[in-house]
Amino acid sequence: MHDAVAALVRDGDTVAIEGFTHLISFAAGHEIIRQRKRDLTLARLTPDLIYDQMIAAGVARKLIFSWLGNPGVGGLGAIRRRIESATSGGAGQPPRLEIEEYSHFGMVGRYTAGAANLPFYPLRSYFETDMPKANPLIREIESPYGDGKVYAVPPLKPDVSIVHAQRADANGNTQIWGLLGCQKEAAFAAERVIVVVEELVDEAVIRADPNRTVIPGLIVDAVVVEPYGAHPSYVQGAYDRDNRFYLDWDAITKDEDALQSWLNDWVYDLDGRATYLEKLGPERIASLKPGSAPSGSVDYGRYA
Amino acid sequence: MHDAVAALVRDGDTVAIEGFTHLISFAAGHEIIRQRKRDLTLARLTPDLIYDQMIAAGVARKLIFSWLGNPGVGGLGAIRRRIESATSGGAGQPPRLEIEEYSHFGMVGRYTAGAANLPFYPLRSYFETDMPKANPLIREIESPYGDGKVYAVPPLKPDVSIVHAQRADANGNTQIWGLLGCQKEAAFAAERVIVVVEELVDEAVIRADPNRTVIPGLIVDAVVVEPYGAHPSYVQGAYDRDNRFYLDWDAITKDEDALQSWLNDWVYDLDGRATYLEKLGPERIASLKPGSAPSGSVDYGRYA
Amino acid sequence: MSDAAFSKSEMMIVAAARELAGQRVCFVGVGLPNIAVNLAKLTVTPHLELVYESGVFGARPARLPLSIGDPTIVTGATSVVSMYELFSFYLQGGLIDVGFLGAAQIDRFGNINTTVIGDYETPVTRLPGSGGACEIAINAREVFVIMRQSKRSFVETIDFRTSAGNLGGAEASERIRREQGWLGRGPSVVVTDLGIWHFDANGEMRLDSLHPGATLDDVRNATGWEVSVAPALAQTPAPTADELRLIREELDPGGAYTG
Amino acid sequence: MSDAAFSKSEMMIVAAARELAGQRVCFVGVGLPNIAVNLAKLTVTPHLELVYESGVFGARPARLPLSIGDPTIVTGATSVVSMYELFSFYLQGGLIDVGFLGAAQIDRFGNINTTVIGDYETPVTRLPGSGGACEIAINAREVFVIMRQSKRSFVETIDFRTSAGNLGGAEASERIRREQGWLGRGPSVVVTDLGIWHFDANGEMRLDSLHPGATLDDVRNATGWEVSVAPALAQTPAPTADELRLIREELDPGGAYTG
Repeated sequence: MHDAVAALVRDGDTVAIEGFTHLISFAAGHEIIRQRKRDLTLARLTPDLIYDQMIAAGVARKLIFSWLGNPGVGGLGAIRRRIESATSGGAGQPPRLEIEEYSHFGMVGRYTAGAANLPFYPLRSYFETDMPKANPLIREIESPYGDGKVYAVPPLKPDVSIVHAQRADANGNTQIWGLLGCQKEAAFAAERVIVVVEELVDEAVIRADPNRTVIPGLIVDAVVVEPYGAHPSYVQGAYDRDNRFYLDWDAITKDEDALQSWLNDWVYDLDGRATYLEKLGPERIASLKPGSAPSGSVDYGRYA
Repeated sequence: MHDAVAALVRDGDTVAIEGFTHLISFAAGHEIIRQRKRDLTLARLTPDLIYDQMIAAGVARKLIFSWLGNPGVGGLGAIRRRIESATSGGAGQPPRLEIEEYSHFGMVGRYTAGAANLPFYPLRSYFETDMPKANPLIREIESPYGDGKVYAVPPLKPDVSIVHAQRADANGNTQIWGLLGCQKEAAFAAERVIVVVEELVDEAVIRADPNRTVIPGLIVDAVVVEPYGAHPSYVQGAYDRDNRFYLDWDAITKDEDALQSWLNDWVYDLDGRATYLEKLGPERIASLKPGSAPSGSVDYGRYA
Repeated sequence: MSDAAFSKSEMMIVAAARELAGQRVCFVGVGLPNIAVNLAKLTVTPHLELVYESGVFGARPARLPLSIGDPTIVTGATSVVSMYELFSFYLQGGLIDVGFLGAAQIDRFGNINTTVIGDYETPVTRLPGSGGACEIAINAREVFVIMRQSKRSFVETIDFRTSAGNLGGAEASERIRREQGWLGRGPSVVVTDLGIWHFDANGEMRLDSLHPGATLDDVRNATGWEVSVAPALAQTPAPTADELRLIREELDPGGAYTG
Repeated sequence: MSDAAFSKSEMMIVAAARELAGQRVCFVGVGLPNIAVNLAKLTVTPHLELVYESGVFGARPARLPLSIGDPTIVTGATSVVSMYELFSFYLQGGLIDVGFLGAAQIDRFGNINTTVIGDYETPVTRLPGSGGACEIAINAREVFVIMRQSKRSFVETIDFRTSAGNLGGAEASERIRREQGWLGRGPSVVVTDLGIWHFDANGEMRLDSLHPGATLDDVRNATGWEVSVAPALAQTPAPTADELRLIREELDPGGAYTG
């Protein structure tokens, strides 16, 4: 992970760590913090705890998003403090975080346009709302068939997209099951792609079920094997969301000092995921293991 | 099949039997011929043998397509005779078939716009070609970001889409593996959907692998169980394409009389797929069986 | 708490669940809507199909989902798809009968703010934002709102319009929705901790039912505009023992949302 | 046929395969291109990745595919996706280095007709149409054409422009492609049964190599415009015994395309 982030994430980059509640690469986010990257533009539908941590650590200049919160729990204090008038932009206060805001579908449309090399993506959102006023990049577009207007969002092409997955082969051919979010679109839209996996598998495992492949090695620049690299988020079939951590975060994020000391204890003072997991402890990890629910196998047939 | 076609396919409908070389519902096409439906608009990327047969049988008024041929073999005689000047539109000749022509991506974009309730779909095709002249529904559209124009195609919303698949449950939740073509888009775009399957399975089989579901029962109006219903095309894992038939068709389609007598022998004189398979014979069918190539199973995990 | 007694949140959830009777496909939000929808499925509308914006159709959660992305809604679901497909084909494609929204601020016309309190550029309070709400409000056939009401949440003028309701009133709303081809008819019910509101011919919220224990004064003190009350104001039937048992034993045993 | 001798089709396929040396990702069409690409993978460019418009990336066919949708290209492939995804993210997204096209008519600038002979509305001959060709010509980084040449196929003016080549010439082509943001640079080679053509500074086809057995007169008699010949006209090296063996024993044992 150290080498992949060092080689592929550069100061000033637009970085997308995607994954909708599922498969969020906290391991990559923490490594970016440790390497003290700066002036990043962070893109993500739901900034979640990982961007709250990264922004608290000062890696970001700007945030592109559609829903800001700790899902099912509460708020993201570090990000809110960088946006709200009482705590940012004033004398002796940190500068206000630059934000660019869409709806979920708007963000998905942006990645889709980026991946498909389209100059815009059309969608039936934003009508009669204040969102186009808040973000002038959300624009009207007339149908060429004389049946009215819809809205358009511009392509988003991250410099780096980082995706956590269940498995990939050495060439980066990556398979995901469970929630798919918009990782595929974010990966195809990106200049560089880092895939982080629970397990490196033989090419034959991937080729046995080609419909399960979400990201082809063709667009992948680095494959990092990092078991439990998505903790405290989850990996379908491998481990559950560590909800206790999401609940604990609510108190930590409200207190800047508590947050900074958390960053010291859990990011700066550790050299990577292995030591993070040691610190977390085997019992905590074991408690997240789900029961088994096999998909069953289908037959592609041998045609020789 | 008889009841589904009788209830859901109506004279004058726009009908899409999709499936790109894979999973082509010949069984549904033959039933439409038997029921002597008329004035249909037939939509399909690759009209293939099935539309050649249906158009020879006189069910269609119009064809919407992107590639007209017998893939890997030759031409489609019945359709060509209804388009070419020497054999159509003249005195004593059948009327010229109305055609509306796109590229593959244009057709996919049309179904996608139909499925997503968009007034158009934008794409980087058609630049500097004669296709927009031949089809005025292919129109230019300016990017609202001042970076030039792309082309647009209008939504296609078939009255009926017919999809053949490996399996579905009784509610119509349908799973497909192998080539996916644009069946999902064609189904979501349609007013009515008929799913034809090799095998009806228990809901639990579908729910064991939800990422494999391509069409939800929510949009399905009828599920027809018709093993070998895609012959002479193929079903991944179940049977191979009957290439001998595709080769034989080249001679049949060149001769209107031969084609009409083929329709009598293989469609009108039969009451359905069962008798078609009897006529085809068990050896022919057995010869199409592939070896086994299992996908392997993944674990979704039990989270209780 | 004995079965006889019940919390305001429990009443709100029960009332919202009952409003779902007869609906077929529901777009589920996290938190209160999630519990209300699951209660409805166990009581008034067992065939209700749940769609989660995370990409899940036909979920069979084995436990109350902690979020709309909980792995328990994936395992055993009918279909799990990308968000592109969920928003394009299910929501914008017109398959959703009811979208369930929460709100930080709502006005009398059902327009919703979940973005900021104060000025957008320099907000007093930064809220989560739209997520999928602004497109649910446009594309779901109708919208249910569930929220606790107060003078701070039921306001004369919302600070930011995140999701469209009846805009400036029924006439304008119907014209604009028709002209622009929206699939959604707009908000149809707002269930709060005090009562049940529907929308009158002008597209304004009208109190149709008071929850047991709540008074008209309570409602007036928790509403930032002149309250319109139905001529035949009903009293919401109290939660049944069965409804309370389902909430307390199956849907929210920890009392996270209903305590 | 002895190993020493070879057919014009075999020479054409071998020449096309050799042109693929050094390429990485190729968009495969059915028929001759399919054999040429598979031969290249077995000889000059083993790491060539094959993309089929049917939705297959990283195919490992266990037999020569009968069509671009043959089940043998699916089983054992790296990835199989919808056509939406293939055309949006792989082709239009700019991942294709070489697109391989056939043609019924081609002009000196490499503009291609696969739609009709005669008038579009009342054609003398109705051809297959674009399929994916018109978007391959725009979005693939470069385009290879493989076709048999004659006065009927190599024409002064094509009856219908299905796929864009160098338009009216290199200058116009480069300007339009730049202004409209095309990813494709256009056609780079045309391999026929008589020789190998590349494009000169004006974007016109220039004969750079004659196949063994073919003469300049043969070429002129099979070209509908004044043939431009490279100053140093080469002779295409004959197929090697190994190349012929691969075609005859592995790729096209039935001689369907090369007989």
